[in-house]
Amino acid sequence: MIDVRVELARNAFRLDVAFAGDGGVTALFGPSGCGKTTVIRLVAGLERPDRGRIVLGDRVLVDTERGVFVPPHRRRIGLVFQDAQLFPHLRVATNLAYGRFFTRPADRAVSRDAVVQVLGIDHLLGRFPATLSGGEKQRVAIGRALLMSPDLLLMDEPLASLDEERKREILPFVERLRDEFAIPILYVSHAVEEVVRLASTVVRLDAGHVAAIGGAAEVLAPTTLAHAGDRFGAVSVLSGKVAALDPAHGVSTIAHAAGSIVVPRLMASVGMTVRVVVHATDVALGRLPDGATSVRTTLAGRIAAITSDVDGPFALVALDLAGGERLYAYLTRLAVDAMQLAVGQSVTALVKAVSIDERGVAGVPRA
Amino acid sequence: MIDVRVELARNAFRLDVAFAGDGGVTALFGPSGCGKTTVIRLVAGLERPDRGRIVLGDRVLVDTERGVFVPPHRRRIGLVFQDAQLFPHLRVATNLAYGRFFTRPADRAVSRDAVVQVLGIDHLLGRFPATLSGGEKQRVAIGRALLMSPDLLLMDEPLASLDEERKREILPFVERLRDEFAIPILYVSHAVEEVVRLASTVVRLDAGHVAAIGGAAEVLAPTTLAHAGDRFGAVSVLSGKVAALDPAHGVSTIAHAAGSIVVPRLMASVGMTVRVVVHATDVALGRLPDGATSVRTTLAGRIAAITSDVDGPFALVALDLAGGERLYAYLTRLAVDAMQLAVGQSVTALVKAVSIDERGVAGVPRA
Amino acid sequence: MFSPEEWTAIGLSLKVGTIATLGALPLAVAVAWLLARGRFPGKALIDGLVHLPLVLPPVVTGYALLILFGRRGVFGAALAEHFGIVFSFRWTGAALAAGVMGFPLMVRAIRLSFEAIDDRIEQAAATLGAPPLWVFATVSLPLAARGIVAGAVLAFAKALGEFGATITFVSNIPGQTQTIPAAIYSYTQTPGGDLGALKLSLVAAAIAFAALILSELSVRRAGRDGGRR
Amino acid sequence: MFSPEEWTAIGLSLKVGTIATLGALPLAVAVAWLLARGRFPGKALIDGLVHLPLVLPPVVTGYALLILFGRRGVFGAALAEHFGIVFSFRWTGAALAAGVMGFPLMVRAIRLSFEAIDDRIEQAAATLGAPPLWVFATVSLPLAARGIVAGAVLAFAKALGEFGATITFVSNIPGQTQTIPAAIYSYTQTPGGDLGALKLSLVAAAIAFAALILSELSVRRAGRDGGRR
Amino acid sequence: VPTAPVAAETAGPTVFAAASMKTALDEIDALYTKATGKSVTVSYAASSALAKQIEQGAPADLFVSADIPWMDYVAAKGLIRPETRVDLLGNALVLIAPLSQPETLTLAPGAPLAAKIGDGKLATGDIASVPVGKYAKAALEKLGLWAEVQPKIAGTDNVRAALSLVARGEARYGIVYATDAKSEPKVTVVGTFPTDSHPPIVYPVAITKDSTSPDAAAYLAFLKGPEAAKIFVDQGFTILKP
Ligand SMILES: Nc1ncnc2c1ncn2[C@@H]1O[C@H](COP(=O)(O)OP(=O)(O)OP(=O)(O)O)[C@@H](O)[C@H]1O
Ligand SMILES: Nc1ncnc2c1ncn2[C@@H]1O[C@H](COP(=O)(O)OP(=O)(O)OP(=O)(O)O)[C@@H](O)[C@H]1O
Ligand code: MOO
Ligand SMILES: [Mg+2]
Ligand SMILES: [Mg+2]
Repeated sequence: MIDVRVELARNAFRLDVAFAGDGGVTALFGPSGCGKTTVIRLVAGLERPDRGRIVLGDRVLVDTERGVFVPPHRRRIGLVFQDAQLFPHLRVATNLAYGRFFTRPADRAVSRDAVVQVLGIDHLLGRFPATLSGGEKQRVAIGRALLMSPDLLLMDEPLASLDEERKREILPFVERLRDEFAIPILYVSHAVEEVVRLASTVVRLDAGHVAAIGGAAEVLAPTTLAHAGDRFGAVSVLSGKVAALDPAHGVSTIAHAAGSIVVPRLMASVGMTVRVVVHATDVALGRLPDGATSVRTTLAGRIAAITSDVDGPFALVALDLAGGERLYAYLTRLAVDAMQLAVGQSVTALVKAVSIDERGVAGVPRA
Repeated sequence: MIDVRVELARNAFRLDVAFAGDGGVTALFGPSGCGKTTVIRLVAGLERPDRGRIVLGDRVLVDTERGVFVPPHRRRIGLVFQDAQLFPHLRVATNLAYGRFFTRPADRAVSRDAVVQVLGIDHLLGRFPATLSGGEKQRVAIGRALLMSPDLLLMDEPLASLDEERKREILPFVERLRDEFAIPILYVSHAVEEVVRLASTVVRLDAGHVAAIGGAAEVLAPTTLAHAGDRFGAVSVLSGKVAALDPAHGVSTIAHAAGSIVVPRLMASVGMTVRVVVHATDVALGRLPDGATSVRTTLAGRIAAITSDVDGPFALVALDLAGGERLYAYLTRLAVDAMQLAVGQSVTALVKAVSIDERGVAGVPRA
Repeated sequence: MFSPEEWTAIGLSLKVGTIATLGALPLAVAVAWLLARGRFPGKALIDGLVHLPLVLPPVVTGYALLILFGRRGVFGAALAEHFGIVFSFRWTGAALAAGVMGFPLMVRAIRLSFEAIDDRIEQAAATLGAPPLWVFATVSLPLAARGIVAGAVLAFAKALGEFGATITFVSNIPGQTQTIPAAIYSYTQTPGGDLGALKLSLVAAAIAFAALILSELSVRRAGRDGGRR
Repeated sequence: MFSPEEWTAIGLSLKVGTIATLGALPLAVAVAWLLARGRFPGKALIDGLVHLPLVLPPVVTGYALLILFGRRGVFGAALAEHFGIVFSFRWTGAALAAGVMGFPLMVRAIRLSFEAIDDRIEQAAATLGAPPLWVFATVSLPLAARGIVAGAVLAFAKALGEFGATITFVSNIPGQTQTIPAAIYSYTQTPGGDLGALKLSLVAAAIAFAALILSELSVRRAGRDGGRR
Repeated sequence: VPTAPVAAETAGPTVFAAASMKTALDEIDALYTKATGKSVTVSYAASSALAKQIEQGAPADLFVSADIPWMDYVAAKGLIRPETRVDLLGNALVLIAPLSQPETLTLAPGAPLAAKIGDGKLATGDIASVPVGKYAKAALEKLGLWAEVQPKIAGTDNVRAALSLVARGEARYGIVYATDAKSEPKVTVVGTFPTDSHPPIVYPVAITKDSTSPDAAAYLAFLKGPEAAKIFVDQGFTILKP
């Protein structure tokens, strides 16, 4: 859907990236200063690449070779800036309405009331931006970009300045944009949960280059992330079909070849295919009878690899689950030694249902 | 150390807060728009309260009754703004040096080289702020405030725009400021981990009022947070003495009356008292022999209370641990039913060592 | 208090100042925008030309206007023939002179305000689908309100004081081109005219003062946003 | 190409313009700051006073200067007696006149730039321990560089063109007070003097143009920061 | 004080007159209006400006110049009706001083003018361009005083500015027209320059080529008439007999 291949030099900084996003969310991920905002600005048309081509659907937005450069206002690409950039002379309501003006009524897919309500900004409508708090500004900026019902939405760390609760309210809304309105999104975030939940494609940038690209499962899998030292960002992505809903307990059971996964959420319908994100730090291994603990989700697998930090306390255990998916578990080296774990052993993986973040469970996005 | 009692009205918004912070880190916590930045600005002297008193150590900074108002530049209070606010006409190096000028050499506790190195900004020193990325700007702003070696440091969501790895590098440095240089800090953050790790006092604001105040353990305990719907933010704080170091495995064992806690970190010394933050979502309950799972930390306790969501999937189980501390566990209601858990039962709590965030383990700060 | 002729001069000055200011404003905004944001060869030249009425003695500007826009002038003749616009020895000419003399002041003030706008706000408008002219009208222009108002006040004040170029271009005809400063000049040429000159000077000052206060109020209204970006 | 007298006038204009601009600058900066940030009773009055030289016909300003700073003037007598500063019939008087006439233009430009500064940047400096004057010198002033340079250019250009107030205040003494515009005036009063007037006008324009280019360069240097806040 | 035309009056001629004529012409015009019911519109400015305006098609019916060269200028361009041109008035050139400094000096060759000026100034019109300055220069040259007085001259853009410099005591002496000296009570006449020491001071008047007003000739006649003459004389002008 979006195909980016650009080069840009800015003094010492050199950007040279190529990636393609599908119709869903493409996440740009990487350390501070790696070039995420620059990519976003290139796609929006606020920056011209030295060389390259950007294609959105069947529209060529930029092609330096053929001298094509569609100006920002003809791209129909919404942008949520890292720092809100509201119009200081317009009230919040007018800020929100600004883009609607240029949206043909037929394209006005996003309803103002829904946006205002989800973002919790109805009490701010009559105010000027200078009187808003940091998070309030950012929410208005999100609303402003959404309301133009763009063909592509660019979001540069949109939730960074919001509290957890607010994030948890806004995320499903972003999902709805992706799914119901089929608006593709290019999403910059440092938060693994957000990235995993939303993104079908993750692009990891490093110093202006693409370090890794692929599905969330691959790019954020521990082996690739281990060197980054962030074990909390390491996840496995399992997929399965919704097997049963338990409205009484508010949970769903996902059938997986290696066992069943209980997630704290009522899925839309039985039979639907879903992805579940499991943090490697949330997986314990055991050899024990079912029902001995409060842990509902037990998955059978075989140890495929054990990677130990040489001097750190951790070991990463990769399990091949029945059915072929791979599940990662972070343990202490102490535990690996105490349990005498070794490659080839059969073990049970335990995953607490409560540790599965709803943010990390999603219907498989249309690719 | 810092004592704040202020009232301020701004149209519909009314701020009325009173709290005192000790010599360590006092965290301001609360949803977007609740008044955190306003409190910070009041303390910095950038805003005048309608009524109130602000005392730092033995210095009265504001006393509306006696007409005292110490101007910002005489407060020696460093401020990291929510949006960096660098001097656009000065290079990064000059931005950093700006405050040093007004710091008596004797007070220059913080070394420039250490700051530059920890913040990873040495390659930026010759640049102008307009050429920095969002995260780079924020790091320079942090450095600028640190280098004035302030009597009090105000930080308004300083790490929000940084990637995880960078946060993990900067946090220990903030701790050092707190501990080695004994600089008290007023810290605004939405990140529970940061708050728990750093703060000895947590002030939770809601719509301009103090909703809760106390130690991290109390304020962030699940019962108080449950209504906020954020189970990932619910933590227990356990304290114990370092009993053993296992350099071979890179872990330490903390002796607790209810058992031993294994944390993935080598503590400074045996015998030291430490706090361990345990997320309620990371606690599983069981009745099983030691060693059956990879989980190293098992704590004995008795169920004190079970609170169920009426319609949600979760149940919160409060355990009284031997020794008197309270440990919270979030389970699914399904698990509570399946295990037939009931108040009064003795159970074993299991906590994976890898799930204990180093950010959540800290020497008890000097109060 | 004032003779009929003085009242006429006061009324004329108001008219001339207002028309000159309003008439020059759109062009000044356009030129200021070009100078603030444009990058084109000859920009320095335009900048220089804009400053010319400031640099040249007013008499010279007046002569230049006379030669260009007089009845026999290059533009004057064409304008009169094709559009029926006649400047020479009419109040319209006085307005033209005042507009030209105030133009550099207007452009500078407006340009400074344009330059102070963070262009990322304009970029935000563009990403929302607004074409450049719309961005200009709905974002750049209102954000430059302070400079536009300041420029207008400067030009209006200058129009109240402008004398040299006006009297040289359109002479000093009571009821037609005799504005307050021209009337003051007449007084200074008259024995014992000092009091009359002082009186009219005070009138000019009072009018300018009123314009100033009005402008401050209008900017303050526009600044309900807390006044900053 | 130029007569010795013309060379003298050109040199004098340069001197007068430079001194007038540099001399008025500090006061203009201070007043602009007061008007941009101050809140005090009588602010509107000061604002009005600043605009006065713009509003009054130059002849009146010149006459007022004569009354105030002439040898027998209120201030003139005191200054001459206590400090030995004499304005009347000296180039210093021409500089004073030019400075006064350019003052409102300077103040406006500088004030606009001060007003455009986000005061949170100044607050940041204050929290770093910088006392107000230091903040002003190291933050506000450099951030207003564009306006200060623009104001200086306007005032300098105005000084090059100023004629009415100067000749009324210090008359037209070759080598002392005969600046370019006074020389041009002489030409225009002589039948057939048009060519001479044109020649000197071009000189004035060229000088202003050079000043303009210099100023643009200096602002561009100060704008290495990418040009925005 | 000038009076504006009242409704009953009909529009009469438009006169472009040198600014120094204002006091006299305003009075005469009032009389003319009273006598004929026709209003007179007068534009007072520098003769140079008026001449060039006429050249550019100004709607002037009559031109009253403060000196001969500017009338010659318009005449050479065929902008006036030569047969109507007449030297209307004459004036005398006087040396003045502030009232506080009453004295007399005979303006003859060898007069100690430079010594009397001392380190002060002698104010007059700009010697290169303003008529009174040009006359002053000629007179001083004729009297042989020019070389020593020249460095002390302060030129102004019009004669009234010179007058006020003397009246305010800024300049120690001034050279102005007799009419100006007469109008300013704060100055005293120190001496009068001999008539032959400078070119004749003449105020020529003529009807313009493009004049459309039927009253132009009548007005010119009125200017030359006895009522006008009385006012001119009161102001200190001399009436030149053609
Ligand atoms: N002039 C004003 N009029 C009305 N309300 C105002 C005004 N200025 C600020 N507020 C309100 O004050 C409240 C507190 O703002 P503050 O910036 O302190 O919030 P915050 O807790 O820092 O939020 P965030 O986490 O989003 O940065 C906000 O709800 C804001 O809307
Ligand atoms: N003019 C310039 N000269 C040199 N380097 C520049 C210039 N402008 C930007 N850069 C560099 O380009 C890099 C990419 O910036 P960008 O804003 O895209 O980073 P980012 O990935 O969005 O970072 P963050 O997460 O901190 O916002 C940064 O390292 C920045 O320092
Ligand atoms: O530029 Mo002037 O000296 O105000 O007419
Ligand atoms: Mg960025
Ligand atoms: Mg805030």
